[in-house]
Amino acid sequence: ACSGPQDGDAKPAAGDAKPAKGGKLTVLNSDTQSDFDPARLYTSGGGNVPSLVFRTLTTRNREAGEAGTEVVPDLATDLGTPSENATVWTYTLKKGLKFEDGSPITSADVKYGVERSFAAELSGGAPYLRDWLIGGDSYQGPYKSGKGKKTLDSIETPDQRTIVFRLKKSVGDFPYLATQTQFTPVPRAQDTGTKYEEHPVSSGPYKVVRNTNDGERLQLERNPHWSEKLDDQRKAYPDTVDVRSGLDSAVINQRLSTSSGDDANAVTTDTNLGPAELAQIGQDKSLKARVGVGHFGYTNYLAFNPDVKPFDKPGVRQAISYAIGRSSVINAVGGSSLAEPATTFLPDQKAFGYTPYDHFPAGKNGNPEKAREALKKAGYKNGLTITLTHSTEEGEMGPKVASAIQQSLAKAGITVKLKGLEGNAYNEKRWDADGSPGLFITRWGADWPAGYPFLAPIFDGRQIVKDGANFNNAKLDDPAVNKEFDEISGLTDLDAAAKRWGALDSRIGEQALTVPLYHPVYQRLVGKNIRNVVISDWTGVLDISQVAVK
Amino acid sequence: MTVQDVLTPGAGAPPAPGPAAGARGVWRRLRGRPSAVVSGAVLAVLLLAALAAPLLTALSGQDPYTYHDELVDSASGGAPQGSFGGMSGEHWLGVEPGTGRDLFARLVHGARVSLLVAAGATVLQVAIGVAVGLAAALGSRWADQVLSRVTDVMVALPMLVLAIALTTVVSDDFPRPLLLVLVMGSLNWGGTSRVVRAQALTLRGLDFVAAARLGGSRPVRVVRRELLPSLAAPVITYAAVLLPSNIVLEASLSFLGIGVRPPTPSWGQMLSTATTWFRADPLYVLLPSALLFVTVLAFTVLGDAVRTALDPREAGRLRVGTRKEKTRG
Amino acid sequence: MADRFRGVPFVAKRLLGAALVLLVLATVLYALFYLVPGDPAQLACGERCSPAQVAQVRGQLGLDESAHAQYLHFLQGLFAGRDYSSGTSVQHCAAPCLGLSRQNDQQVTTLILAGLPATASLAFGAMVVWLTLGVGTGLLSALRRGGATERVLTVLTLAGTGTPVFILGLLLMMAVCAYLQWLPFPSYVPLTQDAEQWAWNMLLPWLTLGLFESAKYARLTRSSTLEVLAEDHIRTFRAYGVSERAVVTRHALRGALPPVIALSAIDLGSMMGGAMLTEQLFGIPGLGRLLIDSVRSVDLPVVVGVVLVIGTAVVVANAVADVLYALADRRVVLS
Amino acid sequence: MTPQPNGPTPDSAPVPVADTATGPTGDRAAGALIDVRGLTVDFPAGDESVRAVDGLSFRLSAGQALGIVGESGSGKSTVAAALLGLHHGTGARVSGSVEVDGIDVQAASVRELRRLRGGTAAMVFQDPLSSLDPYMAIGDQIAEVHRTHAPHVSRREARRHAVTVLDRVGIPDAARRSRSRPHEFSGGMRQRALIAMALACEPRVLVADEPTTALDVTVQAQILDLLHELRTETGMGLVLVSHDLGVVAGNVDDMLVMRNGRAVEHGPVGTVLAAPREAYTRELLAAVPRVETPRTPVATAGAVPASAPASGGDLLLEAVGVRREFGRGKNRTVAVDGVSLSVAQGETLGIVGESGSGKTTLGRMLVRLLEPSGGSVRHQGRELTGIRSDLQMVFQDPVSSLNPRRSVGESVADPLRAAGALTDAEITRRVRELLERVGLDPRWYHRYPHEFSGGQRQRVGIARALAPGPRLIVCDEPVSALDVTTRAQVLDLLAQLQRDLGLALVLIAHDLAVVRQASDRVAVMRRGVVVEEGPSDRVYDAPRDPYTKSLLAAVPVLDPVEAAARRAARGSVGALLGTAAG
Ligand SMILES: Nc1ncnc2c1ncn2[C@@H]1O[C@H](COP(=O)(O)OP(=O)(O)OP(=O)(O)O)[C@@H](O)[C@H]1O
Ligand SMILES: Nc1ncnc2c1ncn2[C@@H]1O[C@H](COP(=O)(O)OP(=O)(O)OP(=O)(O)O)[C@@H](O)[C@H]1O
Ligand SMILES: [Mg+2]
Ligand SMILES: [Mg+2]
Repeated sequence: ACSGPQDGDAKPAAGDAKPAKGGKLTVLNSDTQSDFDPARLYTSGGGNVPSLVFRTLTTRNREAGEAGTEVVPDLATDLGTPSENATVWTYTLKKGLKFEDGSPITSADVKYGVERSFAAELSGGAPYLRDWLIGGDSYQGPYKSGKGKKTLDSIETPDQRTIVFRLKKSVGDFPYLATQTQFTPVPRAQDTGTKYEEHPVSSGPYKVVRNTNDGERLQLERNPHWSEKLDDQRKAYPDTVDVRSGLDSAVINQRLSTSSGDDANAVTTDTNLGPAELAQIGQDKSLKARVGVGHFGYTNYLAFNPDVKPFDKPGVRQAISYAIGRSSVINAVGGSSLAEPATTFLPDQKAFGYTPYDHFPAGKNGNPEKAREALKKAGYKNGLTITLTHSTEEGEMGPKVASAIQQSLAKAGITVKLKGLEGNAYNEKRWDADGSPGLFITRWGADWPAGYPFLAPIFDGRQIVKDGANFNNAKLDDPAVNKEFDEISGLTDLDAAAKRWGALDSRIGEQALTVPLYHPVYQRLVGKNIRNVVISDWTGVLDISQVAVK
Repeated sequence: MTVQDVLTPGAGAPPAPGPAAGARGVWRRLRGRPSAVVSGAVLAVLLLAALAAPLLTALSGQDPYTYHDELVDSASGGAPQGSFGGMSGEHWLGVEPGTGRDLFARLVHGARVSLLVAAGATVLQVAIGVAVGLAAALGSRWADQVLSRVTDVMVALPMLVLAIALTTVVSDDFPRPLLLVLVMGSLNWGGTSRVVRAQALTLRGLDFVAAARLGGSRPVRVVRRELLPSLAAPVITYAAVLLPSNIVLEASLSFLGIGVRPPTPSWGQMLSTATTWFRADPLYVLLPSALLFVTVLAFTVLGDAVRTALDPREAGRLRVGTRKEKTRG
Repeated sequence: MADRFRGVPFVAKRLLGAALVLLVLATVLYALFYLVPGDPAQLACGERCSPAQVAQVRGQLGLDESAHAQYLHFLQGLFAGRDYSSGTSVQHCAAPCLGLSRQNDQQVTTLILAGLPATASLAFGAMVVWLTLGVGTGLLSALRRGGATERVLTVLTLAGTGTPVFILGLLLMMAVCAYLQWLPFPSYVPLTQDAEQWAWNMLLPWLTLGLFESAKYARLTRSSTLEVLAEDHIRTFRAYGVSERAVVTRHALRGALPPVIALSAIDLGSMMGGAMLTEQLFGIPGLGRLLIDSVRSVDLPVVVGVVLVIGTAVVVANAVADVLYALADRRVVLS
Repeated sequence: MTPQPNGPTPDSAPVPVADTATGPTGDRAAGALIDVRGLTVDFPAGDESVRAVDGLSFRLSAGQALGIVGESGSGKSTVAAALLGLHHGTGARVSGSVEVDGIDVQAASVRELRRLRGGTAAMVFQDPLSSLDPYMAIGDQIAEVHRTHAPHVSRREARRHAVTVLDRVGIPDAARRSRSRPHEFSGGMRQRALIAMALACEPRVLVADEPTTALDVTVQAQILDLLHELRTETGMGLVLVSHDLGVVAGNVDDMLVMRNGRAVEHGPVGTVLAAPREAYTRELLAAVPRVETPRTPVATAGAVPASAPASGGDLLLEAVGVRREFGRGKNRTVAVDGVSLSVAQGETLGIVGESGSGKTTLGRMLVRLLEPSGGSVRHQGRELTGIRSDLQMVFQDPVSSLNPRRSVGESVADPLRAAGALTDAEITRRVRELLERVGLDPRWYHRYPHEFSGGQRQRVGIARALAPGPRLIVCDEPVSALDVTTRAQVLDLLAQLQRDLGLALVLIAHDLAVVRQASDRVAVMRRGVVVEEGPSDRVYDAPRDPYTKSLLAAVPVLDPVEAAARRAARGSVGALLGTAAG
């Protein structure tokens, strides 16, 4: 994070003693790892537990804070060589890479791993491969059931260590994409289709010894064929890792704070501290020392559907932007330690190209006067009545946030009626290009820390999805903006690209198509024996490839 | 007097004084029990508070919906500022963490929904359960088979599953509390029905039921006059247990987002969101818990008193005040 | 009154009847969940799936067929088995095949079999707790009616019921594991793996669920015990100097048990569907959690499968209860 | 196991005899087993209270027997209960002193009371049918009571002992039947089981409240002989509450006549019976029916002469070869085994017979409360398929036939309400009339069954059967719990109804005199079949079947000397009785 008053990033919890190898690390999680197939996983930067088993062409830099948003080579020797205007990306594998059974990792294995992610049997994952690889939109995977060709010609493996990807358009972000688990090598001979996840073949420092109950419990052990010398990212201190999931988040935090028995050597990769726990920890210094703070590119915002009246009027959207009282919204989701007010759509991190702006200053508690003014200009002198749609499930899109918004808008003379929808219904509604509500609460997270995956699905007119999940709720289809998207995404100079993403964000923001509310902050508690706590701004989660228990 | 007089009505004897003392006797016996009076009074107060919620909150000058950002400590998870969960002259019972909404107002308004929904659902459950249980126990073998199997299935149906399905399928305009009553009531009668059937099976073999049938009573009458009075004890006891579990069920439904629609408060909802706060802000959890507990206790004690009052064999025991003598006779 | 007592054939007949009703139930669930919002294919594929991909998944899941064709296939699987593609090979799902989970391509039967031991562990253990605790306190308070003991017992058991199970469990865990540290935080260990560890780790879940349920049993036991105590035959035993304790435990209890048995069967049976909140709180990988997850993701095959399993469990439990009941009270006819 | 009705129980330990040498009139020795002084018992009822016993005093020594007689509701059972302190904790107010075997019952601690009950004094309750645990095998119940007072006895031994005592009271096939539950026993068998339970404890005092009401006369004689024997052999004291003066005459030394809670007359039995001082006693004696007296024919208005066999047109109810079995396999009992009977309009058919011979079962089939497993029942020529309100029944067990949760008035009113023809006021009036007619105070409309004496409950049952205006009533022991005067009143009432309305009766009773007095025809049942049937005078005066003969021979007589002589004679033919009971 480059802004905000937080006290730096997490430091090793247990003093300055050097982390050492050995011991058993326990991971207490709430979500079960029910998908453990690299083709199905949809993780940012290769995931956390998965990245102990799956190595990818590139990976995220395993450092705390802002440094952690960088992409670095993993299986490949470098971040890839772009050619032909960044439509062709060539990678070379490091020498001597081996699977857990000692057989060599070849470029064909990487290609096969990508190919199988196209199979319908192994649905899931991010859409980029399909969108960018030549022939990706029609390819149906290497299996018998898929129609058409069984191989994808746009991936070439001229030799055992070289792999070439041919894209439809220029993509500067390809190194980021190559961090995803679809780029994990999978030996074709050992592919068991949907059963592969029960025992995926490891290329990382640990291998799966036992996968109980569809990812309920994963027991990992050192992979003897993994070489520290060929992997400068993963530290792999503990000898074994025991991932137990399906736990209640309150219980996880309680166990970590009690830290008795094995729990002293425990961490969590998916549970953060809730408001009540924070309130409690606030009084306890020794506990506070065990809390790490993390950021992940995420924005919670109000979305408009300008097809619905009166949100077609920019004045109305502006009025709402002026009227919003962010501090009560933030309190409703747990207060200032769990959320930071957002006035920009892009997360406040340099990697995304964050450029601060506040086109409709509302202060902490909203600016009713300005809002009334804007309303009057739009023709609503006597206020107006609108409907806000939200999820009935407690949480970031839940009723408490909705009520907070309702009350701050009321001050500006806008009467808000609340309409709650049950979880699935709500998702279906908000992703429905034609039928999405006029005003609703939603959020967006990054697939990797760059502007493209954050902005394109929301504002690129060509990403309006008619009969599927649509995220461009405002249905913005501005040729100038579209052109800008194409231009920036072709840049291989990521720093230069970031600057332009920030500018684009600010430009789009003027149209008040969204009302950014806040960026969440994550507070992670670890067991008392845990050392070398690293929380990067890429994932916001403690990186278990770095922790040590000794 | 001739036999003719005996068998033809209206002749001879003077008109009868007073109607059957049944209901009145029960009432009198109830009034004589301090536990019944106290629990009845507690319930009456709760009910009144629920009904007069708007009045009470007007008195306190608060409403259950307004956020008070200034009253919570944003930096530490939104905990209420000040001691005892932010209790003050304005906020009698403190405020809700995160939002600063007035807890007193939310509690009394919540009582409306909770008591109403739970009581409505209980009544429905008991009514359906008794009807089905009796029909199964007394009807033909076929009817028993079908009804018992249907009961099995009703019992087997995980409430939450159907509740989720129903509440999402039913139109949004349908009043939520009513929907909850209907869903909870119509899905959760299996227990009552089983208990009633089991009891009725034993009862129906007794001579007094045979006598009533011989006397020309139709099944409905036999049920009303002979069986229901004997079933009342287990049913009332069961209902007194069902009621609190319905309040808790409403909590679970609210927790899953299919209960009453926020921001309308209910005890269940308050409880389920409060759980994690029990160390940071104990009052937030304690208040709805305590109210729930008092309600449960009052219902149980009252249920027990009614059960005892319904039993004429207990009557002598109560009135004569042989308190000091051990009941072990 | 006819005395038609038949144990085993009775249960068998009962099961047959129930199978029919369950089938009806499956159909109703199918229909109902059809109306529930949420596109299973979209949910299975993930929010970022393109329409083409969703369509592909829809085909894979057989969702592109008409509703009744899907239902027919489901029935076919149930009675004759089905084949599914696993990508590299074809996997056969033998009858009774409940289909494949839409979320993770596992056979529903496999998922259920995986969850069953945990749920059964929880349910039976909790039943032992609520029966001992509930029936015990019920009897005790019937014995000591009107006394201080009874009042204390009443308040204690009510505190158990009046507290939602998620609060009760959390409080127990806080007290026992965090504050007193008598036990480590429970984490499920299968019985087959280590019986001792299994028991230790199930202790708190059992207690939580047992406590929560026991008040109901205490009240019911107490009331029906008092009921029986007022009957004439009790007078006989009192008049023969049989101690009050023996009168209650040997004579009153027998008459009082039928409703308790009836209720136990129900609770046990429906708990086979998992005490969702308890399973959730203690991280027990049982059917309850499976069910709630699949309801949320509109994973119809799993929902229907689990419900069918619970239904069967309830029917069996109730049939057994009826047999027990008829054994206790011979005046009752099994039919 | 062969029944040994008169032999000593092999298992029974000798009971210590405290006071053997007391004369039949009972000298006022200090060591009296029972000493009651000024006993007064009040029951709360509504807002007032009922004085059930009023200043009663009496004593009883070991080996002695006291008979308590008196009209129904006079307080006999209340006294009996007071002897065991059963009023403790019930709300009844007891004053005066009661001492049993040196224990002051009023002041006794819970533990002392427990020892007293069953150990020192055992009680046989008046309502045998509902006094046993319905969920438990009879043998186990007896064994349990036995073990309560003999804790050193093993479970198995107690069980064996239970079988022995059951056998002693004449339960056939005792070993097997000891595993039955109460509902599988006939009324008489249950009563015997209760007596067996009392005997199992080998008590010093036996308080028997109407112990033989449900028994046929042969079994009754057998039981009474057994009690007599225990008395002489072990010095057991006996308090025998009975309305049957014949039973009292032959089995007690002293006699106490009660009325309205007070003792009207008290003295040696011979004296009281031979030369009653009080008018009430004389009244009682006069009302005792004699089995020798032939029936005075009922002058039925325009109906067939009572003695004529039922002719086709007037045939009301007909049973053709009805059978009924219970249980299956090993537990199969054939209760009724092919009985054919008919009842004409306005006729009374008496059914007598051995206890457990299927009388109740047959009666229930006649009104279709039970479905026959074979044969058929026809009503006016047509097959009877369901319950009809013109076929009524008075149940043998007055306790379970009344809903404990409803006032008796409401129970009686029920058929009227069901018919729906009358207004509430009319119904209430009618019910009061009916109550009055059966000899109950109409003000008791709102009382509950538990507030009534045994005989009073039985009368409520009769009133209820009368309410719907039936054509036929099956009366299962309708007067067994009634004192002679009330009994005469009720029988008169039935006869009157029969005369006025052409009501037909099926009268099931053990009291042969009653049956003779009331019936036109009699059927004698034994082991599920009718062994003899015919006009009552013919059957009584010239019995053909040996069983009928043995029944008639066993009828108790009013003369204590004659009774003793008959007992002696019976003793010598004890073996015969053994088989008769089997
Ligand atoms: N629990 C009670 N409550 C009120 N009144 C009662 C109660 N028990 C008995 N009585 C009344 O006390 C009187 C005496 O009753 P008790 O049972 O002693 O009579 P009984 O002489 O045994 O008569 P029976 O020969 O009919 O059995 C009756 O009038 C009866 O109604
Ligand atoms: N429900 C039942 N189950 C099993 N056996 C039964 C049942 N009812 C009656 N019996 C048996 O049938 C036989 C006849 O019983 P029933 O009651 O008809 O005799 P009863 O002639 O009325 O005798 P009592 O004069 O003693 O009342 C008895 O052996 C009895 O044990
Ligand atoms: Mg009596
Ligand atoms: Mg009988």
